[in-house]
This record gives sequence, C-alpha cells and structure tokens, in this order.
Amino acid sequence: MNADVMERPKAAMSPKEIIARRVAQEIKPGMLVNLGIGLPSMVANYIPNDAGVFFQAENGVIGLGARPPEGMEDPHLTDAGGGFVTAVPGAASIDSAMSFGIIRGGHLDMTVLGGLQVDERGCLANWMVPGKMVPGMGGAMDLVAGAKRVIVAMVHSAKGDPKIVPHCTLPLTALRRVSLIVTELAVIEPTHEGLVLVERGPGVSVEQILAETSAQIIVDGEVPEMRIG
Amino acid sequence: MNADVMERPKAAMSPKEIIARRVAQEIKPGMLVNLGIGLPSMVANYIPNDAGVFFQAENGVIGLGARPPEGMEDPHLTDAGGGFVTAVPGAASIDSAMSFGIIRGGHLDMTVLGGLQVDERGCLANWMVPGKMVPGMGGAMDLVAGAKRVIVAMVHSAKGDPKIVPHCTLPLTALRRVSLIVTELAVIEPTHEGLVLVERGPGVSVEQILAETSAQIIVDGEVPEMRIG
Amino acid sequence: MRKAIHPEDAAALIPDGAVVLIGGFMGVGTPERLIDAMVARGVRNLTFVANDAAMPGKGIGKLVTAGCVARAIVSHIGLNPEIQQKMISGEIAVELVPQGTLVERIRAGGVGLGGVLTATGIGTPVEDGKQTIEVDGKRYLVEKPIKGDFALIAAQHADYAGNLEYSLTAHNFNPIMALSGHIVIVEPEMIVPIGVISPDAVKTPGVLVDHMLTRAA
Amino acid sequence: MRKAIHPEDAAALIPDGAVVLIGGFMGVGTPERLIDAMVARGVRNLTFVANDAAMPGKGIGKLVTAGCVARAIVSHIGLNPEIQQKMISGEIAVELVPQGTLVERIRAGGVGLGGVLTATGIGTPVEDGKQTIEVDGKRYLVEKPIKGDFALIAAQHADYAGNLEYSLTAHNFNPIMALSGHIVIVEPEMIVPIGVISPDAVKTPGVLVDHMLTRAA
Repeated sequence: MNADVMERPKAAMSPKEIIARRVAQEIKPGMLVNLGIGLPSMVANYIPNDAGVFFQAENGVIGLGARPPEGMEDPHLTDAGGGFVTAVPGAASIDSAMSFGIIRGGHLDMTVLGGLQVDERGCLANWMVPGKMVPGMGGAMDLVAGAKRVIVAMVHSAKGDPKIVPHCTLPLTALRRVSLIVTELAVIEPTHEGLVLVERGPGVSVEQILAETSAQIIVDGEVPEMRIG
Repeated sequence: MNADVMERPKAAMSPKEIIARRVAQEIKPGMLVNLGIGLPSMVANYIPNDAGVFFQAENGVIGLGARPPEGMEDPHLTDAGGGFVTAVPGAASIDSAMSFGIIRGGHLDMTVLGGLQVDERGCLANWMVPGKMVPGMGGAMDLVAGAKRVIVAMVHSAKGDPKIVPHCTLPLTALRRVSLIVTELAVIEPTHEGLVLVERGPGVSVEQILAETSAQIIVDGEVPEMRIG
Repeated sequence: MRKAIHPEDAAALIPDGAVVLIGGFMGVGTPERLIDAMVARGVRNLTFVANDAAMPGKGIGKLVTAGCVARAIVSHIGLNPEIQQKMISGEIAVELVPQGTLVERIRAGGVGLGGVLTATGIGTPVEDGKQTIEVDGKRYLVEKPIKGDFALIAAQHADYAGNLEYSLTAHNFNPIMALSGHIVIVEPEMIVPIGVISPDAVKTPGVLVDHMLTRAA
Repeated sequence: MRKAIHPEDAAALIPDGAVVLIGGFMGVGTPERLIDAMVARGVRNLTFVANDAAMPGKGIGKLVTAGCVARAIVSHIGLNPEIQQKMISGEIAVELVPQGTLVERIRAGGVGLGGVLTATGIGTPVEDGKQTIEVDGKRYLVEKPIKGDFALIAAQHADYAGNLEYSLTAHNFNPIMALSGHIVIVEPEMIVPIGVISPDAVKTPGVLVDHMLTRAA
C-alpha cells in the first residue's frame, strides 16, 4: 500500500518488516484474508491496493481498509484490535455469527496469526502462558481450525528462547497442522514428515537457523534466500 | 379486520367461521402469532387492526397484512401458502434461519394449525396420510415443538370419522401436548389428566360432542357455550 | 470484481448428477432464468435441496416436469402433484425434512458445524434411524449438515463485488444457501456498481459468490 | 409499539446476580449509557457474557472496575489488566470460550437448539470435561447453549416497533444476543417513527425487543 516503504533497501529492514513482506508474498489476488492483531496486521502494508484482496476482521467487516486520516475516524469501524480502520468499496458489514461462519465454514482463504510456540507436528500455541499471561483465545482457535491456510508470523526466538520447539509446552490453539511458519530467519513448512526449511532470511545461514531452533528441522539440498524488498 | 363480517349473526356462520372467530379470542394484544395455511389463516379476519398483533409467516415476514387490492400485488411478498399479502407498518423481513430461530427458540406466542387427528395425550397428527397424501411437514413440526401456545383449529369430524381419537393412528407431528383444540362443536383443552371439554359450540349439546368424538372427554360440571359473534 | 455471465453459460457449469441447493419458497425467490437454462440444457439426475418443489410450471416445478431430478430433500411437496406422483412411481426419491431442521442443516454445512441438535421430530417418523444425544437431561436429534455442489440462488440486487440484497419473502433459504454451496451462482434482478450497496445493507458478502447472471434483457 | 425508557429505569430492572449478555467488541457497539446507569445503581454479582471485557473506563470495563461482576464468560480479556488481576485474585471467575463457539452457543440458546457441534477446541484445554460426539467419523465438542436473564445491546437505529439496524463493526454480538436474552434491552443511537426503517433493512425484528432506551440528551 505504501510505495515509499516498499522501496526501502532490505538492509534497513527490521525483523518484523522482513516477516510482513515475506508473508505478503503468500497472498494471491482475490483472496479473503484475516490478519491477527500486532505483527500480522503489518502484512496489509505490503499488498498492492489493486490486488483485489479482501481483508476480514473477526469483529465484522469484510473489506477492511487502511487507517483513516485524522479526523475521519468512525467509532463504529475498527479492527479486531480496536484500532480505527476504513472500509474499501464493496465492503460488507457482518455480525459475529456470520464472521465465524465464514471462518469455521472454510470460506476464509488464509489467516495470518502470531505465535508463542510451534512444534514439530506443526501445532501452534498462541493464546496463553499459564500463570503469567491469560489474554484468552479470542478468535484464534476458530481461525486455526477453519481457515484454508494458516500462516504463523513471528520472530524466530523470544529473548533467546527458541519458539520453534520439539513439542509445545504451552496450551495448544488447535491440533491442526499450520501451513507455514515465517520468521525473520526462515520460512518453514510443517509437513507430515516434519518441519522443512524452505527459505533462509536475508543474509542468514542454515547453520544460524538450526542454532536458534530447538525443533528438528529437515534441510533438503540448497535452501534459497527469501526474495523480498 | 372486517367489521362487516364481524357483525354477521352467528346463525349464518359456517363451521369454519365459528372456529376462526373462537380462535381469534385466544389472541391477545401485542402477541406474535403464526397462522397455518387454510382454515387457520381465516383467524386474521377477526382480529382488530389496532390490537398490535403481529402475524408471522414462516416464509419470512413478521407483520403480515391483508391481501392487497388487485394490481398492487408484490411478487416478493406472499404468505406461506404462496398467496399475495401486504406488510403492516413496522414489519420486518427475515430469512428462513431467523424465521425458525424465532419459532424454535420460543419467541412465538402462538401458532394456529390445522389437524388430521388429535389424541387423548394431546398429540397432533397433521402432515401425512401414509399411502394417500404426503405433502410433507413443512414448518409444522418446528411450530408445534417451539411455539409458546399451540392451537389446533379443525372441523370436528372428517366425513363422519372422528378426528379427536384415543390414540393417533397417523404419524405424529410432535410428542408435545397441544394447548387447545377448537372445532365448530367444542373447545377442548388437553391436560395431564386427559381432554377436558371447556366450551360447547353455538347450540351444541354435550351429548352431541361426545357422540362425535371417539376419544374419552372429561366433562366437569356445567359447560358454557362459546360466546362469539 | 466478477463479470456477469449468461444463464446458458451458468447452466453449462452444472453437471448431471450434481447436488444443487435451490433458493425459494413456493417459487418466490427462485432463480427462474437459471432453471429455464438448466431445463433447456437437459441436465439429468440432479439431487435438489430446497424448501419445496413449487408447482408445475414454476421454479423447481419445471425441473421436476422436465425429468431433471433423481432425488429431492425438501420440507413440503403439497402444491406439486407431479413430484408426489413421481415419488410414488419411484422416479424421484424424496426425503422429507422439517423446515426449521432443513435450514439449520444447510447452515451447519455452510458454517462448519458438525450437525444440529434439535427437539423437532422427536417421537415422529423423522427420528427413525437417527443418532440422538442427551444434553442437560433433554434428548435431541443429531441432524447432519448439508452441503451442495452448487447453490443456485436469487437476489434482488447484486453489485460487481458479488454483495447481495434480498427483498421481503424472497429472502427465505437464499442467504443461508449462499454459505453452503461449493460453487454459488446467483441470479440478481439488478446489478449495480460497487459502492452502491451500503456495507450495512449487504445480506450476503460477495466473497461467498462465485458467479452471477446478467440481468434479464 | 413501545415507549422508550430512561437508562436509570432500565438499570433498575436488572437485579443483583443476573446473567447478562452484553453486546460489543473492545467497547464498540456496547450500550454505554445503560452500563453507566448500572454502575450508578451499584448492581452486584453479575455474570456477564460478552466477547471481551473491553478496557478500563470503557463499556464492560466500567462494570469490572466498579466491582459489579462475579463471573465472566468471554473469549478475550487481553486489553483489560483489571479483570486479569481480579481473575488471579479470585474476585471474578472467568470462563474463556473461543469466539466462534461463544457466538454459536448464544445463538443456540436463542433459536432453541440443544447445543453446538464444533471442531474448534478439540485437543486443547477447551475440550476438558466436555461431552464429545462423532458424526460421520469426525469428532466434535458438544458445546452447550447460553441464555441470559437479560440481553443488553446497542443499535444504530430503532423504530417504535423495536426494529433495529446496526452499523459496521458495531454489529458484532448484538444481533445474536437479541435472540437469547429473556428480557432484551436495547440502547439505540437514534429512534425513528415506525415505517422509516424498511422491512428489508431490519436486522433484529422488534418482536424480540422488550425495552429501549431514550436517545441521549
């Protein structure tokens, strides 16, 4: 959406920007996509306006647009994080039953969610840290159970602790295997055989990825570098 | 609705008119009422326009009005029998899921349905005669299961065969005990103890009612005559 | 953005043997031009799921008359003597479903629920052969979800994003079926530019619609 | 036809200990004036059912701050540190429910279904202690219906028949909760004469609404 941002050299990219740009490549024209709050919501910045992509927020608009100019906010038009948004031409208001009907019924092409842990089975944990942080699952469990593709967008490690682990120690969000994990260091595809490394981050070596990952990673031949920016 | 009809002397009343007028007395101001097709739909003719009663048709309007003047029909506004109707001020269009949500969810104050048989348990059969007539249950099973009050409006006998019987021989519409049976001969209330005769039709004796009913009827003291017309 | 297509091109998408959800109530809110094109093409062995079979000469009744139908899942066929005859002769297999159960089964199929728990039909022939479940001491039928290969629906207005509005009693099963067809084809009475239908007026979001028919000539 | 009532009169209808469904999503589409009146009246021991607890100073957050709440059934409390603290201290019992399950449980309560069969939550702590059922070889949780003594909802427009319209993301749980409160109280932003809202624009039929609040002064 922002040509200025899109042309910045990749050397200047923050981890989050690398992740958002790489996830944006997964989104094809005409898709219906749900972006979680936080990092996943940044993905919208790297989708061309004319791609015919519709963004859905679980609180009830299909056809979410960018943040409005100051003074043009509508208190009845926010994203799932409560931030002001706009509606694109062709948008539709829906209630929560229709919103989750679309999510659970398999009508959503893709969801992009943050993660606390993903394990070798491809299972995601992202809604609580027992005894520490209990925000609740919100729509995450339905999104992971129902969307056609589930993409986890997260920084590779949390203060040095690996987030891609042999087996999730945190409560799961769903048993379903997620479709893709995108971090600033790697793109990893969970498969029936395990976690397959499909791309390296800009300037990142396979060794570095393996060192920062406690899960077993399948490396099959040459691993290409992400092409972003 | 029709003052002219409402003032006709009861001597001139057909069995169906007697039934419709008596059922109309069960409808209180402000109620939401579903009238089945055929005889039950005649009940609307005896409800004052200013009673604030809302009629619902299961095909999707709350606030059904009278048949429109010729030339003012709308092909998109019909009752459950497919006949043209109008919508009163304050009407609401609803889809079939909302329509049956209102019916099944206990939001409908009363339904008036035709009947083939009602038995001593108060069970209704009104949707098929095996091998002969299989129209289907339409909305009847949901209406009987879900409405707050279920009134069966039917002529007392079918070509000499009693319709109020010890035990239904036709397939049931629901196990639920109906609230009231109104015929041209009698008003009968199904109770835990059995079928209680609560009113006689105009000029009809208790003996005549018992003679035309194969079910056991409880007669407790003096039975008043319907006050209609 | 999607282009409107001609009824014969839409009908060509629907193969023999397909399971089609068809909107309408006694022929009100049914995609008539699409049905005419299906009859003209001579589609065969359809299973249709609908509230009713309308009447001969109208809506679904035309598919019945033309011999397009092998199976019907409906709540009511009382106004169509032809389908009753074909049911008795064995030409069409008819499954009767209570209307409120039918619409919830279609909804369950569309919104990804595993079934419908309803008291409707308990103690009647509708219960025969069905799983039941007790929840908090009350018994319910477990009625299974229904999905269609196609949903063939009618709407009042569409825009070119596929957003739909319906009118009065022509809503009926249409908005629910729009959720439950693998491919959703809509016949709108009028198509308007994107932006003309307010987001709050949209009853079916365009993302659910695959094809729409051109307006009648 | 129903007269609009003042917020304090509406709040007086809600007794201590009531189960209240409250519309809104992070405070958007929540009946704020009604909540202010409930806080002013000092209602106690409420069980509220809502998507979230908003944030301190907004919507449901005000009920939490004022100590009106004993129990909460919600999908998310991440933006309200106060309710998280009160949960940890034991002052408020919090039941977390996946958002899509929550809205279907409320709908099931309102439309007379015996429960919701969903795959959401299978294999997670949400499954703990729940009945499951297999339908066509797939396992689902049986999630129970939710009903409220009251539904407290917000709408954009009401007419004097109680018909409601909602706006954009202020729809959220409101139209579903209107089905599931024993007594439904709506706070509309504007009340218009009967006939001004077209039947096709009505999202909640007036027959579901018991009371509505006067417009803000």
